[in-house]
Amino acid sequence: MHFLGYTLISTGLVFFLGTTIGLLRFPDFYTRMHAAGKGDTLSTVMILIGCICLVPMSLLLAIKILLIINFIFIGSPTATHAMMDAGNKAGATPWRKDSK
Amino acid sequence: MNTFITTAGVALIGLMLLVLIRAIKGPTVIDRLVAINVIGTKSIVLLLFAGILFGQLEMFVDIALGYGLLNYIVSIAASRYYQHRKSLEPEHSHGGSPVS
Amino acid sequence: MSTLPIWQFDVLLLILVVLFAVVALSIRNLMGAAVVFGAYSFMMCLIWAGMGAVDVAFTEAAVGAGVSTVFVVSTLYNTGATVQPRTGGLAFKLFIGVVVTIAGAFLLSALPDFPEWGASDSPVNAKVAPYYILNTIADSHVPNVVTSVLADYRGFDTLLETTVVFIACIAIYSILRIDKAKLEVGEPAAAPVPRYDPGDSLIVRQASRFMVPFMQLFALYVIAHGHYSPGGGFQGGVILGASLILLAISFDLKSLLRQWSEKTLMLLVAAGVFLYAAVGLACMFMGGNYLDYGFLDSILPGEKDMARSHGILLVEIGVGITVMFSMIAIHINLASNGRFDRGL
Amino acid sequence: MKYLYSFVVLFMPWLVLSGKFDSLHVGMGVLCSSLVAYWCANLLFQEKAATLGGRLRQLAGFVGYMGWLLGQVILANLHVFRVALSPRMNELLSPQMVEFDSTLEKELSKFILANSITLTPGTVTVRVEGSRFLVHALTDSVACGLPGAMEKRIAKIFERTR
Repeated sequence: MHFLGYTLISTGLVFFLGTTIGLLRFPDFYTRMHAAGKGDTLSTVMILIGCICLVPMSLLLAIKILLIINFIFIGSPTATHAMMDAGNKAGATPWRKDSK
Repeated sequence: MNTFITTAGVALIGLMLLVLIRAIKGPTVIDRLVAINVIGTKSIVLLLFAGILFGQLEMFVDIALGYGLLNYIVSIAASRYYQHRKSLEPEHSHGGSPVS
Repeated sequence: MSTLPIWQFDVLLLILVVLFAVVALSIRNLMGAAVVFGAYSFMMCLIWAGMGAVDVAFTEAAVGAGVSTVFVVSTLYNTGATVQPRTGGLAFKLFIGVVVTIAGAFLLSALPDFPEWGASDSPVNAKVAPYYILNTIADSHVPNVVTSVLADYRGFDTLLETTVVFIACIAIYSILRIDKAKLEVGEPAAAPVPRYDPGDSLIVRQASRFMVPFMQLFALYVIAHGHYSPGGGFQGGVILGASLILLAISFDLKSLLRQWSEKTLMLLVAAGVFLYAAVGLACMFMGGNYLDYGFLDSILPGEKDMARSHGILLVEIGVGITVMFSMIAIHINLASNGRFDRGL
Repeated sequence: MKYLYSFVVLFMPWLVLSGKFDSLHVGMGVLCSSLVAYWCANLLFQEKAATLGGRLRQLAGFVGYMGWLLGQVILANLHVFRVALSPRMNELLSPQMVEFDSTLEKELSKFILANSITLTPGTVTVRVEGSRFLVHALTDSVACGLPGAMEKRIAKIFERTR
């Protein structure tokens, strides 16, 4: 159980590293959104599940953390979509392969 | 375990610093918004870490739950701003010529 | 400092906070500044949490993530996010710099007079705090000392703080609210707001559908369990307000106003403060001092200590009602530019 | 009926949140849950025709779907990771907008499809207008695969009312 917790938190951190690099390296707003939307959700969820595995806690507390995960699963893609839509409507310029 | 959590937390804050680069660089407001959204989600994780280190998880879980519920309101409000007013001009961040 | 379990966090977060503040000040687009300032408030919340001040952290979380940035955004929605270039020359900038430096130096010169952070022999920690910590369980059965200090021992402060929220709401209302009839005669009609398109926010609407009920449930939980866990009337009220603001953002302002008419809103804002003050008056009628809930033991269940606990709950509910409806009224005023028809 | 359903749905999380089972706190729970149920019943339960059995079957199907989705999310992250770390990133990327019509009718199933698209590899939903989905795809290969098997899965679980 402990081992699982350590693994999950470390994996979550690695995924968050991937998100960060994606956020910094990707060329335009739309592609950055891909990195942020996916990596953010998964890394947070993984670290939270890792906390459940790692720390001895009561069942109710574990369910509360599962509730947080649930809300992140609903909220994060929605926020991603809202920002994507806003950027698109406001006219963020997409990156094209031949533009460089 | 506490050492591991502390290390993980420090790594998380370090990665948040990297994300901050995106918030500083922009170039548009929506890019900053993406970065801030990621940082907000990671605050939930850091709150839980602080709770584990203090040994009082049940108190910090409530704050994290509140964050999980409220975190995406800002993104949605800001996106709604750009969905209604279609103006997204890249602005210069560091005291350069202000956008008229 | 190094005895704290998480001083590493604190140091790094302090760096982040300063960075966020500098970035927020240097961005020339107000929307960008508002957004980065939201992140500043996230970091402040983490710093409070790192100091172990969970109630303050909770307030910062609820206000920072829930309403403050939304207020700024809805204000900018009606004013525009671009800044005019400053016209003042070098002399003006120098003048500002000198004034700020002198003021900062004065503030810093007062720093050595403070007791060291967490010092056990400082006046606060020597007399007042131990009394609260030792007596709160016996007095009022409230394990969370912060709640009993705020709502019981220092109930006057909290009453006046609630009144401040009430006054803020009234002030914003009286400045921004525009009468429809007057508008037709005097001012030119408002710039045409883009028509609300119901198709464009299906995802947001569906998500809010699931989130809002749980937000409200959580907020009521925060108010009801202020005795045991961090939180209380203020935080719960802000979250309740934020949930309705989310409804207004994701559906539209009209649907919120259909549910809560303008009149009801303002009556409820006043009702919360009234409830708080009335509990205090009731204590006086029962023979005690103002806000001395112990004397309510003949109308509330339980002995004197339990009556204090229930009295705290009552005033927390009052605070919650005022804060919740103030937040909504302020948001509607800011978002619709005082017209109460449509907005962000 | 929807008030009763919402009450039950809200009272269970209250018990989890509260963690105290004495009469005062459970009583406050009943009060608060009914208050929120009164406010929000129209939000939580929008379908009139659905039966209890149908709802429970939907829930069971949804749990299974979540398991499948979690796998997709991990794949999505590996995909982003590979693209972001690749030194030849610009060659891998060919961002494009894809539009397609969905056969789904209910708003709920459209919402789940849109969020699933956001969480699966290489695609993010930009807009849903009526039954038209506007999706931003990261590479050519994922752009061709839309809407994929997801739509059928969702249709199987959510489109039937009873």
